[in-house]
Amino acid sequence: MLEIRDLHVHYGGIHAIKGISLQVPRGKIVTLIGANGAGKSSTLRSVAGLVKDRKGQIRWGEADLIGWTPERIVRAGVALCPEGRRIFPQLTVQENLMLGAYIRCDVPGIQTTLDWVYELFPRLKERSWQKGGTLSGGEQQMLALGRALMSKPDVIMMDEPSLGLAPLLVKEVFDIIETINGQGKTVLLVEQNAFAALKVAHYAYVLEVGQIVLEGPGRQLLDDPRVKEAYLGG
Amino acid sequence: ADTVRIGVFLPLTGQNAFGGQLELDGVKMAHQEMSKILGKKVDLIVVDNKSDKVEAANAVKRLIEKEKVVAIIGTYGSSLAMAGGEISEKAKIPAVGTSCTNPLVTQGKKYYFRACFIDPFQGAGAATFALKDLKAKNGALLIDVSQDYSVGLATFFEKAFVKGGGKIVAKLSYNSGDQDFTAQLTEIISKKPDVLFIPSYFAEGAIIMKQAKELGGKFKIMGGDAMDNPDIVKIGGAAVEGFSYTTFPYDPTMKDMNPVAKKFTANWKKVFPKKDPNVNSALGYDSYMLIMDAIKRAGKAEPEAITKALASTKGFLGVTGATTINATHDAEKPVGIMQIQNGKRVFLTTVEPKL
Amino acid sequence: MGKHRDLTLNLLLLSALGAFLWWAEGNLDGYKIQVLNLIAINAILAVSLNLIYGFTGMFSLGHAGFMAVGAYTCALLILPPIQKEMIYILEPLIWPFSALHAPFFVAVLAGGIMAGVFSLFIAMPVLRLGGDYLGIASLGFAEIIRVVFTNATPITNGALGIKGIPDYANLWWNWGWCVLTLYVIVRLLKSNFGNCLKAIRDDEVAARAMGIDTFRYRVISFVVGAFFAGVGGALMGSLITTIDPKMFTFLLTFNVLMIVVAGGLGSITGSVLGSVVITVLLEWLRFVENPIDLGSLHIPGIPGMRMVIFSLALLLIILFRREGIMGQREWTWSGLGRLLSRGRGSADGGDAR
Amino acid sequence: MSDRPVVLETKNVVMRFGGLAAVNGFDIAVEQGRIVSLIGPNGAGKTTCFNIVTGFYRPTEGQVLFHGKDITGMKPHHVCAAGISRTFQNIRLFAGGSVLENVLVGCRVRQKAPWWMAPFPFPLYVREERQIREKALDLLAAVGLDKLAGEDATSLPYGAQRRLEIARALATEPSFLLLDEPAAGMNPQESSELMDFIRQIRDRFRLTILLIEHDMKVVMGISEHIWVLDYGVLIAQGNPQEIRSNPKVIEAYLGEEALQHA
Amino acid sequence: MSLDMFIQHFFNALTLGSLYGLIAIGYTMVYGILRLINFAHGDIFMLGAYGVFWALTLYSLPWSVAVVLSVVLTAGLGILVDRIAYRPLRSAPRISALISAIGVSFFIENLCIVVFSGIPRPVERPEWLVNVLEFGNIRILPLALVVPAISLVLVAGLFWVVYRTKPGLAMRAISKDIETTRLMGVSVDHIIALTFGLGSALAAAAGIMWALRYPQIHPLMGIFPGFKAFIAAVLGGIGSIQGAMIGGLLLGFIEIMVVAFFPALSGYRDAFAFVLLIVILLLKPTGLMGEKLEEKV
Ligand SMILES: Nc1ncnc2c1ncn2[C@@H]1O[C@H](COP(=O)(O)OP(=O)(O)OP(=O)(O)O)[C@@H](O)[C@H]1O
Ligand SMILES: Nc1ncnc2c1ncn2[C@@H]1O[C@H](COP(=O)(O)OP(=O)(O)OP(=O)(O)O)[C@@H](O)[C@H]1O
Ligand SMILES: [Mg+2]
Ligand SMILES: [Mg+2]
Repeated sequence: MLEIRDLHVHYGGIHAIKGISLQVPRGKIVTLIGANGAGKSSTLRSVAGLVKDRKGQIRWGEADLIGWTPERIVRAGVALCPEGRRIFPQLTVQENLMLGAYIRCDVPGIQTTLDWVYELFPRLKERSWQKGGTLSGGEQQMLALGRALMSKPDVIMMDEPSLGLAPLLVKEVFDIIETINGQGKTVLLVEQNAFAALKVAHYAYVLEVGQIVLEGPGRQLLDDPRVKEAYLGG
Repeated sequence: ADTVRIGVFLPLTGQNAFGGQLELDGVKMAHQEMSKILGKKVDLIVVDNKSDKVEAANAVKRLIEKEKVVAIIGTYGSSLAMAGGEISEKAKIPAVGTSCTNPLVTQGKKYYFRACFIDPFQGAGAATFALKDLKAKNGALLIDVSQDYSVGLATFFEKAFVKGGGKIVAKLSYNSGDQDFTAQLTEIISKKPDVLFIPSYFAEGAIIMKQAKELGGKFKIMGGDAMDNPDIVKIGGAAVEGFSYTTFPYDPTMKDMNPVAKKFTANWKKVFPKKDPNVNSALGYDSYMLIMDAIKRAGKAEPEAITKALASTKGFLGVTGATTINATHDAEKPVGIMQIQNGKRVFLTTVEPKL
Repeated sequence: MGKHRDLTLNLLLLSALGAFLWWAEGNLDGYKIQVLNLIAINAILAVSLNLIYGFTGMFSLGHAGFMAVGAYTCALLILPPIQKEMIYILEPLIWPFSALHAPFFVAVLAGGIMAGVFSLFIAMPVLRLGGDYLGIASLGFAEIIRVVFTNATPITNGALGIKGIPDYANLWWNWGWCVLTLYVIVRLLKSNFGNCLKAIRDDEVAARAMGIDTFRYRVISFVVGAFFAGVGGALMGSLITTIDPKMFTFLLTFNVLMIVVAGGLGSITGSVLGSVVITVLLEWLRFVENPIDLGSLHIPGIPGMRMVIFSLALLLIILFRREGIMGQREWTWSGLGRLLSRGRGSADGGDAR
Repeated sequence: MSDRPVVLETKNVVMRFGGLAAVNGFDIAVEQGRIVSLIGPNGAGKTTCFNIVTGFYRPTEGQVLFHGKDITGMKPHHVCAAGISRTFQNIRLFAGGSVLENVLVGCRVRQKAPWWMAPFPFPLYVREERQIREKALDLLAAVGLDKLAGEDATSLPYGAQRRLEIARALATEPSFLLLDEPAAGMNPQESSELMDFIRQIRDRFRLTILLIEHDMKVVMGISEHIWVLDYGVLIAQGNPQEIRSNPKVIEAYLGEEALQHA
Repeated sequence: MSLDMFIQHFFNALTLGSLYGLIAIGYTMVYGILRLINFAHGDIFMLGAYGVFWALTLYSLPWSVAVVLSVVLTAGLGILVDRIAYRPLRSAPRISALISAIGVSFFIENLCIVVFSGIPRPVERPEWLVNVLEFGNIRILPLALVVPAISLVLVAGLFWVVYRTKPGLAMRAISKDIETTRLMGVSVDHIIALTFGLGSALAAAAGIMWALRYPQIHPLMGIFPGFKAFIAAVLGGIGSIQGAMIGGLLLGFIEIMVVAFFPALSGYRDAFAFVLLIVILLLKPTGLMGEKLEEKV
């Protein structure tokens, strides 16, 4: 289980995360929703080790990830699929994926995972020799997800995977999230598209200016009037 | 004042550092030998001009205004001397250039002198030697276009060489900092000159000669005073064999050394057991001694008096021979010709150039 | 509004500077005056480079070239004809340069204009490039200028350079030009035009979408910067009284760049402060090359030590104040007022905009 | 359609990058005072069309007419001066400037005083500088950012940055405004506020607005006319109802499910 | 021009060009991943040459040992420079790192002047490298063939590292996006250190070969070759390894051929190099092999 206890994040003088605690049980999809600037990305980035000034506890099994470098955290099985896709435009699709498997040394194992990713995203297989930068937005998003999966993580954190995608693709992405989860991966999902996120999530947290204001099972929050008003547009 | 303050500005860092450092050795040795004048202690204040004009001007300003020196020694490099000279001229403080041989340095200056001869003189000396002793008819030039020294000396050599009946068959250029001269040399070789004159600094000169040899150049090579360096054989190796160059008449290998030079050589061995004496140091030494001599004759250590005394220096015996300061404030001394023979620098002769 | 107050205070500051210069002229030794002069010239150079790089975002490394143009133009204009005849010993100076003559102010102005004209020719091709490529191409042009000056003996006297340039550039001229430069550039930057230059720096595409002819604006900024670089070069030539092409290598540009960055890229105050700090530091550090006696301890003078310590100091400045002394902040009267009234705070007292 | 005059018209515009035809036969006519949308899957060529209209790309073929005048291949700053302004898919504010300064940049295109007047107290220059400051503050008030005029532009919350970008575009006094995914990254609540805002500015500044958007709620909510692009080709056009039920659009873009929430 | 002479010039140019290319690669690698013009590179090159000189003259080590020792030490030094002067500035504006690089360059140069004095020193060369081979009128040093050959081998090796190994993949990724590369589990600092190490090792190799070709070393010897090589890197398209080599060769050929074909213009030779540079940049704004950096609006 991934557990965050009383996490604080500062950017210079800004106190962006003000002591949040949340739990991501193994094998579940947990989502984090909230307005712009609420601190969703900051939370994920702290778990991934990308934020320097973080306090509190991030427990992953026995370990406390606070103070770990991003590379060590990835090796421990926690991967982040960052906001805005961030694929490597000049590397080919296959190279992007191989970079995802950077921490692994078992060549046959990598090949197996690669096949699995190609099975999940047949479109990537078709384009394995194309440069990442020339893919369309939706394909890039698939690549980013696939790349995160290549490290064979136990937990995969996704930051707004549906951002800027056409409705058809949004649906596809959420389907994939469920598929991945169905294959045993734990997912921590941050979404602007609260409706879709709450529908797939087993459990959800609502973040407002750095604090958790509401939590509960996904379907339950979907019907919560406060959520409805603030995030689902009435 | 109870001390006599003498300033020194030399390129101790930057592109000309090697020359400045050699000359500083000489100045320091002279100072050790004669650290008192007219019963007063002599203070030596050394500033670096970084081989840079602005720095040279600052350095001289500092010597004059802050350190209140009564006379200045320096510098290696004519362009640096010009930058500094302007300042000392304005402040009416006499300065003695060590090895700045460009005629412009003292041109129109009342307070700038030099312990060396000038390039027209040296160039003519080299041309005379090339025509008379080397029996050269066709000459070639390889010039560092970005060095005033090189451009000037080359021009004067060319003038004298042509006037003396020679012909320049090839004239090529390079820029300071270049280390590959193969293209120029290949071209020069194809023109089959008898002699190649390279008015370069010795660091580049040595490489030029090496490359000339590698490319199979059969001509004789000549250079100017900037080629005079104790390391020339070490650096140039076999390639510098037979190379001859004009210089100030001093070298530890000289046969008929004058007593001052003898003393200098002997003393040097004591002070710097690891290094060979050299002409740059000798010039540094002479510059210091020229000033001391002037102070002695003037009877007081004041800038005006020193200037006057310097201007009337006649037959002052220095390491580089008897020195007379002429009307244009340049030292008149014969041009020495050195040659590398069997891996040794040999003082060949002195020539009286036909201008 | 603090406008009138600021104007009064600025005038007061200006007269204080005048009084200081007057005092300095009479009481300081020539060496210190020389340092003061260099500070003024370096400030002109740094501010002009900052306009191009810090405010318009064009990584230009052509300053040495523009300075060379300015210096040679001015020198040829103020050099007495007799001097011209004397120093051109390799090849005589060609007409019309041999006949031209102008008073100092006009000559410096002409130096600036010539540099501006050169920069205009350079700008046309070079400013189409972006980022570091612009830097390299402008550096290339500066080097071409230098090589041409080295070889164009009938005009520039080649490697021999020009000497005996009349030393008109005294405290008043240098600081006068410095104040003028500051005034013009600060006014430009405070106008909406300057605001647009900063916009081009921050996001050129967005600036174009906002109706700004970014190429034209960049050219203007480049030419104005080059003009003042030419002025700085002209003053430098007259101050040193001798110039040659070797002075104007890329290392000179780096010196100016160093001042700009150490002071704070995008801060006029920083550039001025940077030229004071760097110029004084370089001169002050000379003491490390003299023998030092600390009681019984005798440290012999080591040539070269000064530059070693200087480069260390530069490294320390950059490592510990990575955005330079001022960052992008500016010093203002109201910032100063707040600083005084609060009685605390450090460099943050400066007000950004 | 109606008898309103056509503001913007594209005629068979084609844009090729290398071999790829990013836009192929783009043919639209936008009537004055309308809010219209351009939708389509990722990579369909929507942003490319914006870039063509605003002069960032010169189309390989075809024509762009603005008020009947040919503006094909005109430089972006000329297009802007002619009255077309835009925002960007990824917010592009001037990071080093304050909120006010960002808007002032937009004012520049309507200023008459040349740059060299700055050092001198020319009345024209002084007056104009004062006027644009007032105008910029007005615009900021219109988008609700006047209190934040002195802040760093990039320190604003995301939604405010989007509004600032629009204010900056309005400062150029356009008659035609292009918005590229203005609701991206906004939650449903914020995007419904955005819809009201877009209608307001249309009325207040007498604008014609063309927007690209993936948020169907926004698109269907405010558009009077919609064009659908797929692989660079227009596959449909019409009012929201028509588009919603167009099988081609559903297949290529909407998917069955998305409609439920729109 | 006779064929003989042309061939002679050709070999001269080949040697010079491959040396430029080798130095240029160091610039290009560091620039490729950090967007930093590592101005201290020329000085690293100089230290490489001094390393061999020391090993040979002070400790009389055999040539092979001296070369390996010097390359390894110089690589370490490159890493050290990165650690001290560049790593703290990773998140600072790029220009800060550039000034830091200039500071490092000044520091190394002046420290070397203080320590070794400014006087050039000769470099002894193994006989077999300098026994001139004569083919009719053409005279070629074995060195002139060895230098391009070694350069070729080194470049091929480097290519293999960058395009066929995992650290190479990481290098290429870092150049575009450091943060995301970290998310892949890459220890970015190690990879950057590796890059500096490799770049510096190549500079050392170039320094040694330079010292063999132009057998003399002094503390400022790195400035001009460094500057030229940097130009070569830009010519070829900075960031591209093959570009650096091509740029180096091109520059070498220009420098030699300008003098060969227009001897009267030899004083303008540097200007030609820059004119070529500018022309190429105007035609292809990111250099010959540079990636297009077109920004998508
Ligand atoms: N690198 C940074 N420096 C300074 N402030 C930051 C930085 N990153 C985030 N912030 C601030 O921290 C707060 C939380 O930001 P965060 O990116 O976590 O929000 P978010 O919930 O992911 O919003 P969005 O929906 O826009 O992605 C915001 O106020 C933001 O401005
Ligand atoms: N400058 C360019 N060079 C090459 N290809 C380009 C360029 N600009 C756009 N493209 C290509 O044109 C196609 C259309 O891109 P465009 O950005 O217009 O899509 P879009 O419809 O805006 O998609 P999205 O909804 O994801 O923003 C894409 O395949 C894109 O890669
Ligand atoms: Mg976020
Ligand atoms: Mg788009």
